[in-house]
Amino acid sequence: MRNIIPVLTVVGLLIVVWYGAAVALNAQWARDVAARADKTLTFSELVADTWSQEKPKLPAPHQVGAELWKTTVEKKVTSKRSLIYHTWVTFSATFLGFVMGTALGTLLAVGIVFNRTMDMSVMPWVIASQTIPILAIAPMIIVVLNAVGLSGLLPKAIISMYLSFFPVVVGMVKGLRSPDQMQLDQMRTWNASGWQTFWKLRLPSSMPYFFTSLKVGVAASLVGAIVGEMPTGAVAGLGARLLAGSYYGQTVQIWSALLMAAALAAAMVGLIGLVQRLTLKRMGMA
Amino acid sequence: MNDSQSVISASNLDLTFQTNDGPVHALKDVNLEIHKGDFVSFIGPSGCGKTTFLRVMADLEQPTGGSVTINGVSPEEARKSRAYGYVFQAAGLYPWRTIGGNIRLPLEIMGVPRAEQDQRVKRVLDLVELSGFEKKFPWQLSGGMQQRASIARALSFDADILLMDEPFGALDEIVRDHLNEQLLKLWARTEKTIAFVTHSIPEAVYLSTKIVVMSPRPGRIADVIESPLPRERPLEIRETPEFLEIAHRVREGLRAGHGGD
Amino acid sequence: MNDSQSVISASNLDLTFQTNDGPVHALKDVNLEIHKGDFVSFIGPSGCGKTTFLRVMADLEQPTGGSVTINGVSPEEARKSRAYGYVFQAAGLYPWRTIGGNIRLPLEIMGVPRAEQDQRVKRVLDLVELSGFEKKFPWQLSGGMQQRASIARALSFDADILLMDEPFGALDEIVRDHLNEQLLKLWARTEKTIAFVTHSIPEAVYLSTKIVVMSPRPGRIADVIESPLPRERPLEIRETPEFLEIAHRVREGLRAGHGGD
Amino acid sequence: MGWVLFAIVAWVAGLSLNVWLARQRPSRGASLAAPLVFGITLIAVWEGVVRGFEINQVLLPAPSVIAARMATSLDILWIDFVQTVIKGALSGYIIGCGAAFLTALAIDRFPFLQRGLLPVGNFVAALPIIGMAPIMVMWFGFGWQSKAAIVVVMVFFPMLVNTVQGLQASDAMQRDLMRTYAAGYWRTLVKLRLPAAMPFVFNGLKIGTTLALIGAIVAEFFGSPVLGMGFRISTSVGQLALDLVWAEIVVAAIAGSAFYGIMALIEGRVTFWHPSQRN
Amino acid sequence: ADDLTLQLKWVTQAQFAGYYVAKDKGFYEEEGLDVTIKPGGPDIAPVQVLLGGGADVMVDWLPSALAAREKGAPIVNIAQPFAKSGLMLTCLKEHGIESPEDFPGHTLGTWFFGNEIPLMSWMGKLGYPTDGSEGGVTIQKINFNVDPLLQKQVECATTMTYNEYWQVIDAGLTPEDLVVFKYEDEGISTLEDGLYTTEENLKDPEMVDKLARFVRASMKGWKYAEENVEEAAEIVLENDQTGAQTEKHQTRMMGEIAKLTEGSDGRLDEAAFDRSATITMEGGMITKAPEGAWTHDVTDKALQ
Ligand SMILES: Nc1ncnc2c1ncn2[C@@H]1O[C@H](COP(=O)(O)OP(=O)(O)OP(=O)(O)O)[C@@H](O)[C@H]1O
Ligand SMILES: Nc1ncnc2c1ncn2[C@@H]1O[C@H](COP(=O)(O)OP(=O)(O)OP(=O)(O)O)[C@@H](O)[C@H]1O
Ligand SMILES: Cc1ncc(C[n+]2csc(CCO)c2C)c(N)n1
Ligand SMILES: [Mg+2]
Ligand SMILES: [Mg+2]
Repeated sequence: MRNIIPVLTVVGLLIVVWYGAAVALNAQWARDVAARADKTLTFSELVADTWSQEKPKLPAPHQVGAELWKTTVEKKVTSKRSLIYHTWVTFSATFLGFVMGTALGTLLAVGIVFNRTMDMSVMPWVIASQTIPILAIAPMIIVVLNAVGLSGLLPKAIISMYLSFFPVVVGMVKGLRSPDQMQLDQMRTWNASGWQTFWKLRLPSSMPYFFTSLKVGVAASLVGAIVGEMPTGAVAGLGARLLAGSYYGQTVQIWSALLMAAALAAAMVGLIGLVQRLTLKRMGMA
Repeated sequence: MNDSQSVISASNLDLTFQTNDGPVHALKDVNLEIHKGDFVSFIGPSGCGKTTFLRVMADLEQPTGGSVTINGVSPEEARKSRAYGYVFQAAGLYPWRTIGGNIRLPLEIMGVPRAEQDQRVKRVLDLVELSGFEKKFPWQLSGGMQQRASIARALSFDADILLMDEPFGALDEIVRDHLNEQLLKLWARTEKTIAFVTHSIPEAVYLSTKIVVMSPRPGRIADVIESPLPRERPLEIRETPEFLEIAHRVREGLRAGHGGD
Repeated sequence: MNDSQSVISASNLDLTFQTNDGPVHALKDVNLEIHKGDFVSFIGPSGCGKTTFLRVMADLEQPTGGSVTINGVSPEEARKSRAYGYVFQAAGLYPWRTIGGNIRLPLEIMGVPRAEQDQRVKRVLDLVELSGFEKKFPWQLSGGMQQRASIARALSFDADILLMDEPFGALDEIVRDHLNEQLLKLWARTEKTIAFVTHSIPEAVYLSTKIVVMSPRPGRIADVIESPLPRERPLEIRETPEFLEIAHRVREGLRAGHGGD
Repeated sequence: MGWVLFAIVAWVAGLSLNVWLARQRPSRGASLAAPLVFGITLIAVWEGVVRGFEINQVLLPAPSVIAARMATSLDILWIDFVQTVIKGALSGYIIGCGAAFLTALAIDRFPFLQRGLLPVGNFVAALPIIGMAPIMVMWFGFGWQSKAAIVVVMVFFPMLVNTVQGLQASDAMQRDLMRTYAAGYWRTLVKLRLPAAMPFVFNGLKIGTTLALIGAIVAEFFGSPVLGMGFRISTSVGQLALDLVWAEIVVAAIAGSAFYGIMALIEGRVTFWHPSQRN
Repeated sequence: ADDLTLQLKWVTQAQFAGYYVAKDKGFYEEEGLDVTIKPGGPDIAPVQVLLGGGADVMVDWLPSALAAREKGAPIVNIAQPFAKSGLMLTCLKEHGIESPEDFPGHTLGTWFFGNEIPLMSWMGKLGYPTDGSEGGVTIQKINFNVDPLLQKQVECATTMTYNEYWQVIDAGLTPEDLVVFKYEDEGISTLEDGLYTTEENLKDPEMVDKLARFVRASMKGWKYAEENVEEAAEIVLENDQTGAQTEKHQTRMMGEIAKLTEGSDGRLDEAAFDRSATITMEGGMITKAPEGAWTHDVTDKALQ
């Protein structure tokens, strides 16, 4: 808990910058409104106004805070106006997608490391797959899955898997190849099967890479889930909130959904970090 | 002994490494017969190809010429039938496994039942005097202790052939003497065939039935000395004239190799 | 020699490692004076704390009790003034640098001009008989060659104190003899103070002015033997009775240590 | 039916050709041919399936149709490429990776930052781009600058995490050696920790290549001048000109793979010593 | 009951009140239908959903439907609940734009996806180039909100009479601060929210019957919504899953929507269709006059 003071310092600094930025970005609107009413604003009036606009370019921290409070604490979690409800919707897709993505990524990495055919032919296409702008094909994925009767969680999870498996493949291919020659030679002398070499040597050596990939992957998963929520017709979830906020110019709502998403990501990354520390410690590697 | 069965046989062996600045000729025209129950030491200047030769026997390196057979089959088949145990020049323990876990590793791989694993781990740890360190991680051990753990690991699964690359390099004389004795006993008891790289002339002479002196770049066999010493060898044998004479011959061979560098 | 200046002095040194299954008492109540120009060898069973002691001198490990001074200052200050060169028990070369690049590393760090770097690299490579391998990468060298490269690296920048942890463990007798001689010459010429860990009794006796015999767990100093041999030592000195007598004493000390284990 | 059969035959043929290729001695030719064969197989299967099952054009165009469209729209594809890849993705990639790298160094240097900035940095970097994009457009305008800003945010996190991890990758003895030389922080960094970190850093850089491209394209969905790959894709979807959509996707895939390939090549040069590059 | 799925063109809002009302009030049930309403979004092309089999009927705007048809999507207009267009161009008066003559030199923001077509053909009629060159205007693509207008990234922006216009007002501007050009008034209006299905569906008499019942119930819903604005808004609100809509905004929207559906019994007006098709063609979105893009079969049956 010795982290508290540094974190608070940084957060404090960030909030100060944020308030300043709010003044800078919202000033024009405040002046325009005043000009239309044939008034000129004093500096303190300007500051007060920029921190309390209804549709600011950048809402002030306390506005977002109030919105967050209103939509989390003051609403029942089952209510569709509760941000917790929407966060849960997004989280479930993220989690499912992340699990599927990690599994797929690991499987592909294993295939690539163990099978020359796969190594040579698949990797370039895995890379190419990631350059396809997901937002462009997400609707198609959803349409196609809808057509075969899949809707709700799974299409979103699939998009989120699509984004998260890549960092896992890249990291795991490297990690699974990180044992040095002598360690591999040892395995050869014992005539260990590919599976045994994988399980007893390659996998443990890849752990540092694995966890780093997971952290990146879970963040990507969240992006995927949110992307998946947008074209489904803004039904529910943080993505839908972002979208709806954007269509009705509700910047405060956008920001509170954003912060919630970031908090969700940070929590998941933090959790993985924790598991990482525990695992590596048990393995005697940390 | 020549009439006994040949276990390792190399003929016209040749090996060249390709490196960023030109080829390195590591082994040249190597011919050798090792019979069942032989204890063969390899000695020679650093970089002369001892490790490389051992690695070829173990199917870890592909010769660029000539051939090797182990028990009459190719090194690959021998490796696949787990014909040998190998002790590497560096300890190479897995940092995420305890000492016990490291020793247990080949046993797990070979599918030895759990109860027997425990028992064997205990036995070999005793043999290398590391009882009590089973639960420690490698980086909590001194260099010599790590090396001993790695020897224990190679002994744990009782292969008929042992390939040992400077196993006792990092040990003090007392432990070394002790392990030398233990190894000889093990060898006498089990009739294993052992190929052993060392830099110590007394050690080579004390242990071996056959001493192979190598000369450097490209690595060739300079001399093969058959030891007339009996198989039963108390430590005191090292003071006998026969012993000193063989040691002298090895030293001469080595010196010649260095000169020819 | 007792009147000369004290370079390394340890008093009541104590060091305990905390591990996952209980503390390991590595050094206990160690007292030692090393004077300028001394060549001190540490010998003792594997795991007795030699490396740990050297690491304390080098400020790589913090003692849990007692104190050490180097040149009258703390190990930390000594380290910061680059008072010593350290040869690790394992070669520890950086894989992304060639042999030459590895040896050049400390020179770069200490800001030696480029031309002089080249020249020094050449000289120490010659000294350890690795000329011609300057452009190779570590994994392209044999174990002994890597070890020699690491010695060359520690010699390259000419510190007044050398801390060497089994530098010659992986070398054959001839090269070892050669390097022993070279080291002695260097020492005689430059008046360096050397702390040297070895497992070879003859090596310890041949090189040292003072032999520290350690006993294991917790590591203590069992005996300190001042050598009466002259500083000028041809290789043949190893056959003289004085030499054999000291060797005998060391062996006895070691054996006692092992018994007390 | 004929086309479906064609797809099956193409699949089997491509697969066996690749298996055969993998058995050959490793060579440049084989390592180039294999992915090509794989790709051609995929395309053939795609063509066969689309034609065989008579899938409507507005759902999924056949590769031949896409190719034809590419041939006739080269000029559009080119200006979109310049706008999105060169101006948006590349500049953002350089700034983002650079900033993340420097941040990682700062975090590594000052424990205070490590404890303060890393958690907060993780938090900020986790803001999903989809949410950031409209805001960036609001702040930086419709031009490529807002795209670059989004790319910066996108590549920042993977690069940061990998670099921080990499800076801890040197082993204890290597660090001890530096201590014995009394090498200060910077020297240890330059001579030891950065080289040791490179395998991780390149992981970040490689993941960043594709993220940069996606980021730049997706960002254009949220506001752009009337050109750019994202603009073209989103408007063409609206007009159901799916052939053009896929043409842009093909360009994106080629650009992304090339970008990744270049980084992988540099990685091979820089981290030649790492076991993963050697075996 | 027979299942039927409707794909909307946009998110749940009063723009689609008729369908939600029909569902909520049990009008569909009365016709023996079980209707599922799928909200749309910015990236959903309803045509794809329809062709992919994810829906039986969709709401779309005529220009984009015609474009899709020309691209090979066999879709047909079966009913047209919206008689009038709600599209307009809203400008800030402070930029000095009062009539179309003032456009040159200014930046006009429009939604794309086909929505830019009427604007383009209007500019063409006015003789203004749209590439920002001398004497012309700059057309800027904007997203589906009014932020660029408020933040002065553009000087005019497309809005709907029933939605975005009121967002501008809510932002604190008064009608006096604004100048609006309704597409209806400028003669560039195209038909908006119509109901479409596939040719294949229309070949199936059973399906046609189902669709007829659907259209009848939907129109009943629309008429109910026109008369009970507040209740309709309430129903829409209940059906919004995001929880982001407000009552005030939806009620106002319903009031405006009622003006557009007023007077339509669901039958497509051929003259309006032809005018829309011409404008779509002039804008370059389609290349030839559409054929078979609409049918009265369903409405005829529904209105019996
Ligand atoms: N980092 C560590 N953590 C825990 N215990 C340690 C650590 N380093 C060393 N030890 C323990 O301290 C004792 C002394 O180790 P040290 O490395 O000093 O031995 P040594 O005399 O150098 O042995 P060798 O000749 O085998 O190298 C050993 O019992 C070892 O297990
Ligand atoms: N992977 C490799 N690539 C290139 N050259 C190599 C490789 N491995 C070994 N060599 C070279 O082959 C020669 C023989 O090496 P080897 O390791 O067999 O020597 P050694 O006899 O075991 O020496 P030491 O006693 O020092 O361990 C050396 O000159 C070395 O540089
Ligand atoms: C092809 C196409 N796609 C989406 C829309 C978006 N849209 C449909 S109705 C409406 C009004 C919302 O208040 C909006 C913005 C469109 N117009 N054209
Ligand atoms: Mg060797
Ligand atoms: Mg040691």
